[in-house]
Amino acid sequence: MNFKHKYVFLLPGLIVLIGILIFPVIFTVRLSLSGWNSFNPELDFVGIKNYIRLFTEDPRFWQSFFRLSFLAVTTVFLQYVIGFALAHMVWKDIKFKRFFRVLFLIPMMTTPVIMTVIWRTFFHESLGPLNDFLGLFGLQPQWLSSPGLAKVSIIVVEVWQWTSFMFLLMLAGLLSLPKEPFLAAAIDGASPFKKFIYVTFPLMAPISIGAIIIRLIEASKIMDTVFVLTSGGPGTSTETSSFYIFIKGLREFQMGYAATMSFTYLIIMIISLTIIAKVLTKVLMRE
Amino acid sequence: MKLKTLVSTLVSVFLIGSQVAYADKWSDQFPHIAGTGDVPGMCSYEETSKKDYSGRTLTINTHAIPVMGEPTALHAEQFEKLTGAKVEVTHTPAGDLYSKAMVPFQAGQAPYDIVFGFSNFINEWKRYLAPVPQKYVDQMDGVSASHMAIASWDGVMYQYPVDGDRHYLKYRKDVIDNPEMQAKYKADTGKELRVPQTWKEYGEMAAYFNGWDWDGDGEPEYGSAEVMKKDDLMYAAFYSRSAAYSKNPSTPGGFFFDLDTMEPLINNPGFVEALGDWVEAVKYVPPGGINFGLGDEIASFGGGQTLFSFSWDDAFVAAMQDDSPIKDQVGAAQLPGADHVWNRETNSWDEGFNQAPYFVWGWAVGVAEKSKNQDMAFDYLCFFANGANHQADIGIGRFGVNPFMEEDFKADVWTAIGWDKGVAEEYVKTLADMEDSKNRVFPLRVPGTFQFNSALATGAAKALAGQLSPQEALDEVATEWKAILERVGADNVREAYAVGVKMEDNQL
Amino acid sequence: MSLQLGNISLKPTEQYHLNDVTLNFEPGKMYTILGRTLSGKTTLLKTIAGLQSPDSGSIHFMGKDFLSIPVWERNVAMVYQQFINYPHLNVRENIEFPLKQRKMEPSLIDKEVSDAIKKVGLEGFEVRKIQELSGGQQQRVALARSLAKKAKILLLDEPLVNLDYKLREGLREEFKKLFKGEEASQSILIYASTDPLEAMQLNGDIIVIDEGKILQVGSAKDVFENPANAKVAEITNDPAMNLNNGTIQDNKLIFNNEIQFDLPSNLQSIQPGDYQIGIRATDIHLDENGFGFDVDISEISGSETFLHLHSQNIKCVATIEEVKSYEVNQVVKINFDTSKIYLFKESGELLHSPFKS
Amino acid sequence: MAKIYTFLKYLFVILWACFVIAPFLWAISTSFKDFNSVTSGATYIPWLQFEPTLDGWSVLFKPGSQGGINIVGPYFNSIFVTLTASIISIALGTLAAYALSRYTFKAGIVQNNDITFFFISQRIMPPVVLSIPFFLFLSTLGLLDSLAGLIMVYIVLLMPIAVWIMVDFFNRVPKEIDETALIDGCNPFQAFFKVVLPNSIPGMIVAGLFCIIFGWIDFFFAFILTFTNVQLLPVKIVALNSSITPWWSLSAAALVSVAPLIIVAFVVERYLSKGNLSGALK
Repeated sequence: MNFKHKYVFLLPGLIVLIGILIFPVIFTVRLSLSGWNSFNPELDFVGIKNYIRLFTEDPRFWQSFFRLSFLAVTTVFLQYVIGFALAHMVWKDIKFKRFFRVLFLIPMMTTPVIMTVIWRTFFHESLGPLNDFLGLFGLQPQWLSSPGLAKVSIIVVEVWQWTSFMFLLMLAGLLSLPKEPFLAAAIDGASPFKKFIYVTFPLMAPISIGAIIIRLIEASKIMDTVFVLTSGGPGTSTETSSFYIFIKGLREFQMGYAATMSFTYLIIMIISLTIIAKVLTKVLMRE
Repeated sequence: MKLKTLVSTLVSVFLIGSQVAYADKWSDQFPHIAGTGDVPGMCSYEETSKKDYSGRTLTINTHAIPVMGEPTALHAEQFEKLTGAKVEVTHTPAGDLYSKAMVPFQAGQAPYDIVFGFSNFINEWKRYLAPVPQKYVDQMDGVSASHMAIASWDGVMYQYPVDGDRHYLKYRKDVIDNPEMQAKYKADTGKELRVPQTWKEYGEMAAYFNGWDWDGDGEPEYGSAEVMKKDDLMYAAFYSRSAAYSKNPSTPGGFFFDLDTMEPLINNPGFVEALGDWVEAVKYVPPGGINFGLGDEIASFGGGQTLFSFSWDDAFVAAMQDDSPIKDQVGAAQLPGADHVWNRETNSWDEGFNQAPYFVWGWAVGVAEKSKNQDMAFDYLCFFANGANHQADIGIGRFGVNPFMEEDFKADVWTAIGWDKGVAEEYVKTLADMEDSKNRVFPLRVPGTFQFNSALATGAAKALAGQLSPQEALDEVATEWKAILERVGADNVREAYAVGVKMEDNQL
Repeated sequence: MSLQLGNISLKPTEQYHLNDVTLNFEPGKMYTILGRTLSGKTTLLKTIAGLQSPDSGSIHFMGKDFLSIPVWERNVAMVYQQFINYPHLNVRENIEFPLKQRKMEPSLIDKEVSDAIKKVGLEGFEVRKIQELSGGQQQRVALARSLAKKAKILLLDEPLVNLDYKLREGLREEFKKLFKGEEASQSILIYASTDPLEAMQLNGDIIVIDEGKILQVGSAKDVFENPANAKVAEITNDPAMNLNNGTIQDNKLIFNNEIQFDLPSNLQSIQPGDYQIGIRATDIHLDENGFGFDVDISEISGSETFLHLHSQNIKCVATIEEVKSYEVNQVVKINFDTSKIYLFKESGELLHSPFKS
Repeated sequence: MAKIYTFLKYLFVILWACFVIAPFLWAISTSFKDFNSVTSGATYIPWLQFEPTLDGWSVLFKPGSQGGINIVGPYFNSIFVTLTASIISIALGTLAAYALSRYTFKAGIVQNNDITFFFISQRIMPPVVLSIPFFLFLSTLGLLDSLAGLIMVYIVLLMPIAVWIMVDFFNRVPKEIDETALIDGCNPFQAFFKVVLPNSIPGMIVAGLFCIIFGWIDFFFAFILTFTNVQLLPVKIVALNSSITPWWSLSAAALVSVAPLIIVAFVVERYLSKGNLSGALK
């Protein structure tokens, strides 16, 4: 089908979106070419000075970026595996099916910035329940005060919050799978494991890709968790790109430079996400 | 519930008296000032009630509930009752006060008539703030000299004095003044157990009293609670620990920078040794202490978990609340000193005891220059700080309103609200001594203050986390500071820093 | 009144969907477009309906330029092979939908709808939800909707394939009746199918299409007896006509050194040479003293059995009039009814048909 | 073999359930504590281990002058903004998604997938980046600190989600249905509104739920773009985070803020079980 009417469908949304975004985006780019900071809040023109600074003098940004990549990939991977597993488990016959389903959905409905405060008290090394419990086994892990475990804590919170998102998508996917292939497999007397590998998984590949991409997009903005849980510490060991940008922008008010970082970051993200999408499609769609 | 208990204490303490002494229509109407009744003055309840702002709205951005946030809202409500104005108050976490006001400022907006913040914002904010009109300045006779200076920039007052802050030491009297403990300590270490005179002593004692149950509550106690979390206040803790090592009365002309060369001093041996002490301190803070923010510190010390703590008054006053587990067991003293202080001119240590109180300024409040309600705004602030309110506020720990009026440095103000006499006297003495000190350190208040402090916090945090050695960490900070100087413009910074140095060198 | 397609071409990608199609449809007649899947049947129908616009060519209906009229004003009707109805409407609402759309007045609508429902035999199901109907019934609803419209052009895209055998037979009979009805007499009926048998049974004009090209147009009989070329012969037979290379020389028809026949009388006139030799599966029968062939597959369909056979380079399928299963590689003796042999040139075009006199 | 699997299955599901529920239980217990019972180490059971108090909860409903944050107003603001933005996003998103799923667009190298990605990519930008531009943008429109302004911004946040889900959904609705509608005399608009839309309710419900969730949990923009007139729940709650972090009232607030979304969770689950959603996500 191909009628002129198609534009009437597409354009309202597109125009609204562009209309609202065009200014901010252009402004960001312009800002990134200015020296706007707390002392000199003006759109002067400093050329690509900021970009040079970013690429030559600021390892902290790149460290934060790799830290982000690590966190994003790890959390999303865990969310996918666990979410898929859970969905598969409450998919068919299990007692209290509905109870579990509702329960597993709830975490994604909590406001990260608030829930993380709760988590912070949960991880609190002398007043929190976690170490109180682990204390029974003589353990006192430094959840927030050792560089390694601080990352773990962040991963735990992220996984807690967003596995439910994966869970929802995966469960919905499973529930809408056609019956036939499973009958066929059953007739061939395939083991549950084989059934999963050769029937379920391939059928779930498309939705898996979609879900993973969306989660990667969201995870790449990970910020509230870090902010509340560790403020990027100890040291800089949990600082992620967006948190670093946040510090430069809204704490130190180096707006020009923050814009530079954001813009660069945006480009990198778009490119890498596109690549990831392609790769995933290749890998998961092989079957 | 604190408010109830407190009010009831106030009432119980003053009721009898108040019938006679303070029975005035205002204290009946406003239980908050039951203690004193209205106190005559330009902005007393009496005077304020004569004003009529009905039909107008005053907008205020203040700190989160309760610290500063609660008194702001409370006085706003009273102000509404008295003048008929409508006062809209929003509460913002400490870390965001700066940006919350700065974003609109830079966009040429004034969504808030009144903005609360830290007084070291003054340099960046002053361009957007209206100077305090002379008539208000004239009636501030009670405000201590240093806080008059603090509120002003080169003689012009931009910030209305509502609070006074400084860092000082808090310790557990039930340990330090306890003969048994002193004997035990002497026996085990061969040293005197006393209020620590130097950071080294502080460290030794904290280490000694770390990780065992010395108050018999079944839980282990620890040495010290400090702000080590890399947030917006960590720098203050570090400067407190550095002052004695690097603030040399014989070398005026700058603590953070050499005013002549604008060379950062942050990595000189004085600071490095202080950071070294601090890295040691990680061994004697409670579990997770390396990630403590101010709130955690107050909770930890206030909860009786540690022997020492040093920061703002809030912790101390909170620990003296009626429902505090360690009421009357806390002592106040000036920050510890050092046995030697770095001399940047001779490039060597000057041996001998040195002490330098750190006036990290807390709450400050200004009126937006673009505000259409400046008259109302200043009347509100004046009312906020009037005698009656001030008296009532400083007694409530969670309010975070701390002494800055001469009269606050009298012990009876505090015994009046049920403090132990000894504690009260020690407390006011500490404050008074700091006022009188001639070797004070004032925080940085220059263009890019946030960048400098943030860079420092990042470096120090790396050292505390063991990522870098103190020297490496501070060298990194120094390099970063140079970069910032370049970006912001060394001359801009010098010009602003000169003002602070004048105060440090007692020329203001 | 007629519908003329002139040199219609549609070439979205490399290969054609429609390749220079020129056709002429007369009202009151039924046309069967016969072709394999993906041969362009559906595209052709959608082009006529107006869902697809061709890259080039013209469509005229009743003299008007049809291409300039958008689909929703063309007043055609179409039934898909998937049972397409409006899931949110019940049976009656489904059928009256197009009429309401055309602002027909209510009284008339009711009449038309009831008629349609009667015709397709869905009385009593008026208020059922679509999901509550069997496939056959769903397709009847779709059918009723297109009938009620009284469209001048009725397009049926393999409407029966997704139904089981029995239903298919039944419905097909009804189709024929339905479209014999007088109202149909002014409308053009175009029926797309992959099934030669169906095409024959419907017994309208047959349009053989392959790879977007029209290969032959003619009556069922004509196309069946005289396929224009080998392709047509394959498409119009199920199982497809057996085609093997053979040679005619000195009065022999030679498949290979083993399988040779004396040239049947009706082929005497043919020049010696190499040809494609076609013979229908039904013209091959078991014969004790015939040639030995190995069985590749044997499949039972209804009352018949299809034997897929080979002997050296010769492959063929035979239809056996009995239900019997054969072992793979089992040797069967068969013979060819040589009088039913077709000859095609190397190029594929028909040289000789047994029905030509 | 099967037995072991079942056992592991239950084990894992139950363990995860505990993990999910733990912070809530902790929050519930904490919400009844006060400064002293918090600072005296981790405790769980009221009366037994600590003296429960309602301070944490009462703070949420008292005015600031009594040391409270009155969340009632913000609560309704949040609901209003979230719902309005969600509805608009769904409306526009659904239309766009339909176009992208049914029609082919081509402008130079730009094709449907690119347009779809453009929509979704709006979520890549870290909020902090957009805050200042949005601030200036809204201030020039005079929409700062207004519900309208927030709604505009939220549309940018939510429409991508709507588009993403609806494109997937429409790709699974047989296009023959639309074609039949066209053949039956509907122009493309009528075809969409009379036929496609009524059959897209499940998809739109999912999209709606997602929008509501992502709108409800936003903190950053609400924080930057509002001052006194408009206060949203998360911002109000975070304002509890004073120099002394009041675990008790924060816990209470957290629980209060989750409450309405738990209903959403039940709705989602019901649709899942009915299978309505299944077609819609995937």
